[in-house]
Amino acid sequence: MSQLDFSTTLGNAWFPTPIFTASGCASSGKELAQFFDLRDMGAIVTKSIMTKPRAGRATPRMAETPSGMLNSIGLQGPGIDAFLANDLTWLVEQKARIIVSIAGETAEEFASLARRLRGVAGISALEVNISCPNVENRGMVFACHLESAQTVIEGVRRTIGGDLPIIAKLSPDVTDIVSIARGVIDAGADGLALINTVLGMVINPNTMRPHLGGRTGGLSGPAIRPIAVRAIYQVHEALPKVPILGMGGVSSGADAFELILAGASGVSVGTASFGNPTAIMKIQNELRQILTDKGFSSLREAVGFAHRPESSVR
Amino acid sequence: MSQLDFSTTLGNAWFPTPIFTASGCASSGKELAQFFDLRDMGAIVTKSIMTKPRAGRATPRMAETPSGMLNSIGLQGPGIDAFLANDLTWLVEQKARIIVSIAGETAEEFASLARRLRGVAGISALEVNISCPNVENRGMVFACHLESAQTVIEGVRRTIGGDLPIIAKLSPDVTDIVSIARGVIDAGADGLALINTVLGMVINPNTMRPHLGGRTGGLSGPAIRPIAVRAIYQVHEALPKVPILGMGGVSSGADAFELILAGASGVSVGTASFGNPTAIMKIQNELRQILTDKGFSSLREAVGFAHRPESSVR
Amino acid sequence: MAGINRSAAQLLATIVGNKKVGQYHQILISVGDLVSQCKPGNFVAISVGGPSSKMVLRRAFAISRTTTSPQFGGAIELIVAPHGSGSTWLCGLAEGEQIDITLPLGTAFGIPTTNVNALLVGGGYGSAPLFGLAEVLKERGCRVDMLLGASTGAKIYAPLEGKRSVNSLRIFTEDGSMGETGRITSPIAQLVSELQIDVVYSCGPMAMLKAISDILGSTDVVHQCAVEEAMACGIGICMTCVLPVKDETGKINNLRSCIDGPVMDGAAIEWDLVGKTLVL
Amino acid sequence: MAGINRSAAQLLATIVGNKKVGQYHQILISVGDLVSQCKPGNFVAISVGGPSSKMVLRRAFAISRTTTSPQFGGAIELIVAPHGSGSTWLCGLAEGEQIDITLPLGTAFGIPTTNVNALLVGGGYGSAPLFGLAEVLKERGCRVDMLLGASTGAKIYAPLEGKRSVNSLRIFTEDGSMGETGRITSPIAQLVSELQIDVVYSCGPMAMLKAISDILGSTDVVHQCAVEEAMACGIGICMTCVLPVKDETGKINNLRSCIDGPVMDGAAIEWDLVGKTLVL
Ligand SMILES: Cc1cc2nc3c(=O)[nH]c(=O)nc-3n(C[C@H](O)[C@H](O)[C@H](O)COP(=O)(O)OP(=O)(O)OC[C@H]3O[C@@H](n4cnc5c(N)ncnc54)[C@H](O)[C@@H]3O)c2cc1C
Ligand SMILES: Cc1cc2nc3c(=O)[nH]c(=O)nc-3n(C[C@H](O)[C@H](O)[C@H](O)COP(=O)(O)OP(=O)(O)OC[C@H]3O[C@@H](n4cnc5c(N)ncnc54)[C@H](O)[C@@H]3O)c2cc1C
Ligand SMILES: Cc1cc2nc3c(=O)[nH]c(=O)nc-3n(C[C@H](O)[C@H](O)[C@H](O)COP(=O)(O)O)c2cc1C
Ligand SMILES: Cc1cc2nc3c(=O)[nH]c(=O)nc-3n(C[C@H](O)[C@H](O)[C@H](O)COP(=O)(O)O)c2cc1C
Ligand code: FES
Ligand code: FES
Repeated sequence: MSQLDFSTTLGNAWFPTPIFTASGCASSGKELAQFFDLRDMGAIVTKSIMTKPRAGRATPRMAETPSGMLNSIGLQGPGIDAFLANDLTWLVEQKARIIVSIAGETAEEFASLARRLRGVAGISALEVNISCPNVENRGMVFACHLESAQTVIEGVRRTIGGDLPIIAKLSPDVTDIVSIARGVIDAGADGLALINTVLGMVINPNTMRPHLGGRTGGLSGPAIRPIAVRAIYQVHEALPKVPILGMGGVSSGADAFELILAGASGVSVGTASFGNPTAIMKIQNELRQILTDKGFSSLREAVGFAHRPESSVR
Repeated sequence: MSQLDFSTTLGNAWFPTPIFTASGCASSGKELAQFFDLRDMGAIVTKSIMTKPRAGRATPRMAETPSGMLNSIGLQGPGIDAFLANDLTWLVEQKARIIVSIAGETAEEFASLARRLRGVAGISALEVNISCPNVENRGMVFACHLESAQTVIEGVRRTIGGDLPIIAKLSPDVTDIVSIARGVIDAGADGLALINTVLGMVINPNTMRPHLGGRTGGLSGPAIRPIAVRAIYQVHEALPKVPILGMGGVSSGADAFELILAGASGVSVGTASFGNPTAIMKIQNELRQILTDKGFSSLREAVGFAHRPESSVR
Repeated sequence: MAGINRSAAQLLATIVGNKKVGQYHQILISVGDLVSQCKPGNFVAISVGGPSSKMVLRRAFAISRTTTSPQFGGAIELIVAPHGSGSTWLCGLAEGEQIDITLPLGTAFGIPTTNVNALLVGGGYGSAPLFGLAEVLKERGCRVDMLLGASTGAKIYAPLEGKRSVNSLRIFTEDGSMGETGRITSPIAQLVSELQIDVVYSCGPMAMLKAISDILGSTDVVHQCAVEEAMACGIGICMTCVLPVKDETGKINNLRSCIDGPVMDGAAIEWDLVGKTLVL
Repeated sequence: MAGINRSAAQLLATIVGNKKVGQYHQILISVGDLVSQCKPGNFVAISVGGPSSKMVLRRAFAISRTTTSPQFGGAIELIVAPHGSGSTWLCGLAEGEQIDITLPLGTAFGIPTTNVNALLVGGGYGSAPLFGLAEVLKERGCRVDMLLGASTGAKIYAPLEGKRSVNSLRIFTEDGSMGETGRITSPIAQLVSELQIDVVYSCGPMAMLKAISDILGSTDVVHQCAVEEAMACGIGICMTCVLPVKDETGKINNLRSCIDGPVMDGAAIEWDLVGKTLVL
């Protein structure tokens, strides 16, 4: 174990380990901090923050599904001011590495959020959530349309300047994820986060109506892992140099390894933390062991390994 | 129980029950016939048949995933001549109700398959599989593009004439399934089959390469049920008069009921039959009981019930 | 009451008892020294279904009682209704089997510092945490009266030893199969004034809690209710379990019932907004 | 050999024995009169993981042996290697538990009508069906010699009673921890000529079966091998389990190993095309 270089990079941001929280699945960090030291993982990805405080969608906000769950939180959050004053300050004090996720209703809102974050100390990268399916107006899923996705990323890039890596978070609910990926990279993103939840619905057998307050919700958990692996594989194949933060149904080190082989440089863990508050530590330890057992000397070597010809055994 | 009208229609085709096999998940019927009488279910939907015999994709062709599986069969089959001579003849002798699924590499192939089936006795409907993700050239997924989907359906409609209902089978792997649905209905389809499998991938931890011979495969089983329910709900909301044959992860009567509430007039069962050869009978019995317990006097009343305002309790 | 329960821990714990009581299972779990951190009102979150489970989320259960015995050390008791697949799995566990459990979670019932008159109202398995609470209140010198209700007698959970710690206990069932016939909420208004109740502690279905809040609305009786919203995580990281709660300034926020609850001030919950979209 | 096994049925069956033998579990399942339909080579498909399982597919296991006793009635025996989550779950079942099982499935080893010389070759748990086969062959008056091989001794399955029904038994392990050191395939060519073998029956990893086919390729010895392809359904409806097989006319087709196998003619399988795309 001693020799493994477990560190990773996303753009110019460096992280000692490749395991991160997934946006919206760790609140702002305090709640997990009682189960493990936040500094022990790669980084915390904060819940997506918007300009104003938001109450989110009506309850019920969740439904368990086979090997997964639907959620329709609707980006409940305190708004950027309170976030900077409270949550971010606290995280910086903890010396956690931080990726801030932002979400907006318009391209302008994204840019103005980026402006608020420009120069704020302690942030490693920006995740731009253009793919949340849990908003009142499904038309707002920028990542479903090439032009709107590009407009958002261009605006953020222009505002934020050249230093902070921009990671664009994409939706799998598109006909051709590679073209969206290419588009946002052209528009100035440094990396990609793949995948956000898959749009789904559960109908309550008692009321015989959609169970969630928001009717549709986002499907996450192990059920969607094959979709995440496919998306990461396709995008890494098309854009091998673009760093990918992978996510979707990871609940073991073997799962994280699968996403890494497909092309992810880092792996976010979402739903698994709901089922197990120490999932992130477990996954991280298991992954370290697997990489060692397989004879990799660095995480980097394993990134995208599934794309190499079979003859290139290690 | 005595009073329930369990029958359903898809276009002008009538079926005594709403439970069907899913294409590709019952071979040509013989194999299930030793477990139950094929006449006891709504209809058998045959595996998608092409013009020529096809060997399909390389093995491994399957990978189990959490609450689901990936397959990459690649439409292995005997070709239309042998199908008509052997499989169809046998099914007709059994007095099973039959929906023939066809697949082609070009719009012309679809049309010529339809021509071969025109006037063949014993067929209740035609399912047009324009959404198979398991073909060498992913560009061939007609259902991912409005124009190509329409071209296929127009060709089939023109060839087959006005009598046999045409059910277009769509893929969930699109940005906007409603627009594709509307497009194929405009092009002459009488109904829709929702959903085909979701494109996915599994990487083998031992070889560290994609597990399936075909690299990507189609995700099916309970894992995708929330996606199926959402797709059916969205399409039924937009096109309430269009009959939908629903499928995706149904393994109990309650699951079938969920798809029906969302808007399906019939429900196909695929993967569940792999795990349980008598799944179709079990699902059918459970569904009958649920409809009765809920006080429905006919299946029809329940179709799309989830769309009615909450005040319309029964 | 709000905030993260700092004593929460995750552990593999052993089932040391599982007994059917009416329609419920009384499940005893050995958790060691953590019992000393468990207060009436707190809950636990349990991983269900075993290693190849399709259920990815934990299930929440109120801690009914804590005990310490030479045999098992510290143990907690749950009263579980076999409802769906997760709770049914839990009810099927045998002594000696292990579960992955997180505890104690959430807020506890506030205990008055003086000897007040308390009315405890429990619906169904909602009575579970009330007996432990009754003991604590009695120790403080409070007068404790209790009302239990359910649709039918088999859903009344009222252990003998628990009955000893209350001044009076009345039981209501809707079908009249046990105790008085009718709804548990019907006698509350009268009891509150007759017994000069200072605080009502309640636990049970949301509709019952709302009805009690409505009854107490015109009084200055304190209402501490333990709510039951669907929870995906139980530890405050998912935001699924929110309820609209008014703060001191009158502003309504969606609070997480897993960390700002389950015990909440019934008067602060905006019951009419539950399940509605809140506009800030 | 081809076609649907018409005697297949689905039933809830009871585990009546589960014993660890080396690295395997010897599992006895009561299946009633169906035993009379089970022939050496047939397999079963078992639903795994219980009611809330995330595993949607059955697991296939060769029938090792059938017995009939006054106590259990007809029963079948499986030799199971705890490999992944499904087989490990199965190995963890206690006597008295029930499983959903489909049997008998697939083709059986062809039994010669005259007394021929047979060599039985089993790799790992592949030996399981060979002892039952040996008995049948002995009854027909055949000479039966057996080779068993595995990576290590704990993976050799060779029950005492089974050894009685063979004329000779040689064991090979790669690490030399049991029997002779080396690969099971090394002595085959010599044995075939020395013992004037007419038919080789084999069961084990695909690589072993292929190696045997290669060895026998230049001879006119019949090779009946029980293949092991990943199977999603086991009953012929999914097309996942195919192998490229030459028919009488020399045409190669992808045949389903669950209904046209698992016992297939080793000489007809196009081993070099396994895992390749076949062009018709
Ligand atoms: C704070 C709290 C305390 C509770 N205390 C008890 C108790 O002491 N005894 C007891 O029997 N039950 C209690 N419950 C309810 C218990 O959590 C549910 O009955 C249980 O989760 C049902 O799981 P299932 O798998 O059996 O049902 P399913 O219906 O299959 O569950 C599916 C999903 O819905 C959620 N869910 C279903 N029913 C409820 C419910 N009533 N409340 C919240 N979520 C639900 C589940 O957690 C799960 O995520 C409590 C719930 C909460 C939130
Ligand atoms: C005809 C036949 C007979 C068999 N006989 C025996 C036997 O007598 N004893 C025994 O121990 N095993 C036998 N096997 C292998 C056994 O089916 C697998 O070990 C078992 O399915 C593994 O399941 P799992 O959940 O433990 O592993 P996982 O790796 O979790 O299984 C995942 C999926 O892969 C499939 N799979 C995994 N390994 C194999 C394998 N080796 N062969 C085929 N499919 C596999 C599983 O069926 C499942 O669908 C047989 C297989 C076949 C096809
Ligand atoms: C309850 C919940 C809330 C989420 N909120 C956000 C969010 O605010 N921003 C975002 O980009 N993704 C959000 N996601 C998506 C996750 O970050 C992640 O992309 C997805 O859940 C897949 O990963 P998983 O299967 O590990 O959960 C949320 C997911 C869940 C389950
Ligand atoms: C092994 C397998 C083969 C399939 N073959 C076909 C096919 O030939 N034509 C088709 O339209 N759909 C095919 N499908 C898709 C199913 O018909 C169905 O749409 C999908 O599996 C979802 O249903 P399920 O979850 O009940 O399996 C296949 C699915 C599986 C699992
Ligand atoms: S249950 Fe997750 S925040 Fe309350
Ligand atoms: S395993 Fe399904 S066809 Fe053979």
